[in-house]
Amino acid sequence: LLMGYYDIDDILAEQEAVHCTFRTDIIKLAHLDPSAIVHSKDPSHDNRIKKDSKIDLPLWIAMHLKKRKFVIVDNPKFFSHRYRQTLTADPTVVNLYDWCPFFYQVGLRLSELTQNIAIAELLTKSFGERYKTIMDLSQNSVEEDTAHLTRKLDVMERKLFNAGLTADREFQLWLKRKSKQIEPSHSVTRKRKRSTTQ
Amino acid sequence: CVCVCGVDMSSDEDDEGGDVVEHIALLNQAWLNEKNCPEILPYENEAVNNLQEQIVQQEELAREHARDNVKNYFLYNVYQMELSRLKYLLRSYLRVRLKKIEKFVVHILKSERLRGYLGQNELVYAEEYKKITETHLAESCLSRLPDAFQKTDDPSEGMVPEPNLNHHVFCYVHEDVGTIQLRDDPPQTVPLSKGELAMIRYEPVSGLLRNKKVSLL
Amino acid sequence: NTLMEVTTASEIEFLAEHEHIFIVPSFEAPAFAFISGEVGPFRPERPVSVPLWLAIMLKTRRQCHIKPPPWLTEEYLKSKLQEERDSETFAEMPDHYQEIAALLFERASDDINQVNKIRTLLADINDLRHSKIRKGLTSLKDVAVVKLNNLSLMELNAIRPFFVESMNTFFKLQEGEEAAVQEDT
Amino acid sequence: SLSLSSVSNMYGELGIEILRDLKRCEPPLLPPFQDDKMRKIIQEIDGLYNEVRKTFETHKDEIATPEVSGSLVVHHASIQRNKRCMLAYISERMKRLQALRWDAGSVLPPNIRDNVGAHERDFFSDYNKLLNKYMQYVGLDLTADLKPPKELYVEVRCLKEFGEIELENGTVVLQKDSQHFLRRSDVEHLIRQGVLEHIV
Repeated sequence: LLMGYYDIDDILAEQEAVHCTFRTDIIKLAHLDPSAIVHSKDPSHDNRIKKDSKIDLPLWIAMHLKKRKFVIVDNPKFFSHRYRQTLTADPTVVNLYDWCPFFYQVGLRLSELTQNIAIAELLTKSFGERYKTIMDLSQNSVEEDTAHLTRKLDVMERKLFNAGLTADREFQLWLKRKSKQIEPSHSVTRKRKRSTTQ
Repeated sequence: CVCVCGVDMSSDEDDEGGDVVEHIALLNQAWLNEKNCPEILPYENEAVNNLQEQIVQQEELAREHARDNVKNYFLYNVYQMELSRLKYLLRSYLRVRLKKIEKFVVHILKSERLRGYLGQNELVYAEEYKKITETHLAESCLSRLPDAFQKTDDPSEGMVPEPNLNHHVFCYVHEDVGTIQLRDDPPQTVPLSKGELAMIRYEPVSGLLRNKKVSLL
Repeated sequence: NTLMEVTTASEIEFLAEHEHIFIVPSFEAPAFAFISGEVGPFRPERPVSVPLWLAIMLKTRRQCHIKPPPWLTEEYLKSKLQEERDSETFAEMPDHYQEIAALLFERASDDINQVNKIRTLLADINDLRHSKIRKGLTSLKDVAVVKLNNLSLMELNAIRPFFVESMNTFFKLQEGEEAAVQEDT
Repeated sequence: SLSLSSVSNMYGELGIEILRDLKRCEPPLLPPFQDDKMRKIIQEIDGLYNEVRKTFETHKDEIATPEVSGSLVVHHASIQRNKRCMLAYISERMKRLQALRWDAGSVLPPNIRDNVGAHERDFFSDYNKLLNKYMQYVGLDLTADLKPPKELYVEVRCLKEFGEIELENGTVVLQKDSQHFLRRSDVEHLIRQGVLEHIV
């Protein structure tokens, strides 16, 4: 799965922590383990992390270690059986952002990494229901503050919502024959706004 | 029929403008295609050049009208209006392409085929743009890294931005094209006939677009 | 990934303004030699076909009346409304019908018979078509191609970003499912 | 050289910090360039790189073992991660600088000028030159006419004292709150700069 090398959200998504169990000792990784400061007094001085250590690691490190089978990756709790059941039962009610702001991106990486088809299917199923709600929200909130509507959406869903909302607002503006106005540039309006509030 | 250009093609076959009328229709279509296509499309060199020449001539003509007398100032405005519309079309077309060139500059420049899609000015722009962005990346970061980590074009790391050919597009079918292959494994096909409008993944229709059998809306 | 430049409603209106429409001028003038073709000559009370942008320009200066296109009538739109009701698919509408109607309502409403009835009819047609669009949008999962025959450029544009991004996401998630069973474990 | 126990427990965290900082500020605005943190990230990379080299030297015969190769993998990935964060940071800022050129013209707005790094100023100037050269070649100001033209003349209200402007048919004095009916192509850039307001 190709991801955007320069995509900030993709980078942030890979910062999400997953639970790893080391299948081997690895030298010079004690810094990853908050409880390992004790080990650093180890006479061997190689700051090793011990086999069977259980540590939360960001996805970008876990991916590299898992590919070489140096760790076992446990699914985060939002992909546990119980959470999956909750989401399947009522997909539109769940606050995915609270579960994980990058729910889909993390899910995609994890399902590939751990060859877990159940997670991949869950993502399709969840999105298959939720996007309809997002569509309704994005077409019914002209001139409204939308923050409370997007509360339950993960980052990817929020982007989708905003895309729909922007297009709908633009169309409504056109219907009202207001879209022909030449507008000041964004940098100018932002500056003005700020100086009036200061 | 979904007609986007709306230029009356039936009239005026007699004067030298006949050519440019077709070119305007072509540019309207090319503009929409370019706006909605994830990758860069071949540059409509002849149409752009022709239209630009006509604009220069027409501007001269319009100025003459303005000089003539006051009554003709209205005529001057009418001609100016058409001119500003055509200039908008040109500007917007060139603008969309420039943005796309900037976004995929490395990807475009390393492919002979894609380089060939650029106009002469665009190619010069792309080369120069690549140079200034690489200089900037080098000066603000890369040149201060260990030698082995100074590369910016490692395809295995996904460092070269490429167009997403899996992007979905709205595709209008100009002539029957039979059944097209959406994927090989498992095989999946869809028939597309004249006059249909389909939202579809870009990659399977990219060839049809270049052959002008379909256009993007 | 949504960095593609979006097409705006004003841009689609711009395309619609190329369309030709009949006007009845109140002035006399030789033909205009436009780059995009000759228009005119103009004689008082003699209908002549001009691009919509010119028609609006002349109308604003009170130099012509605009003849509404044959489809902008109560009779035609009533039959279209019925057609729209009777079918699951979209009825075929004239190119750029929304944009042309919007421009004429705004700038030449005195040239349109029964303008309020016509407005209402068009609004009803639009509502009906819009609800069909929304219905169509609720079953994107597992679909590779969505046919939207007879949908207008303006109509599709209003739903484009949402629609396209959703389809892109479904495709990505489907790829994800395949990637999750690819390797031998 | 870098002492492992002195760093926070994870590499690549500064990279995330600068990206979050950038994300908090909506485009096309720019937060101050994080010179200091960039320098620290580069130091972190140097430290990691030294560590990799040391591992190669002191564990020459055990490179293939999980104990050592696992370590090399993580250190190498950490360098790449830091590099990716920095490049994403610079690229996003580059994108915003370009957008500013199209949006606000060839002079950086004062509220942004101070937030731009030295190299970024050079880049903005290079980009400005390049775009001007291209527009000269094609004979069109591409930053004009961002919306389709609707009419040749527009009604505008002046939002601030601006003074005289020279137009084809003479000079116009732009005083605060004065209203004018002017050629669209003459005033579009003034509307975009916030000097005039387009009245519809």
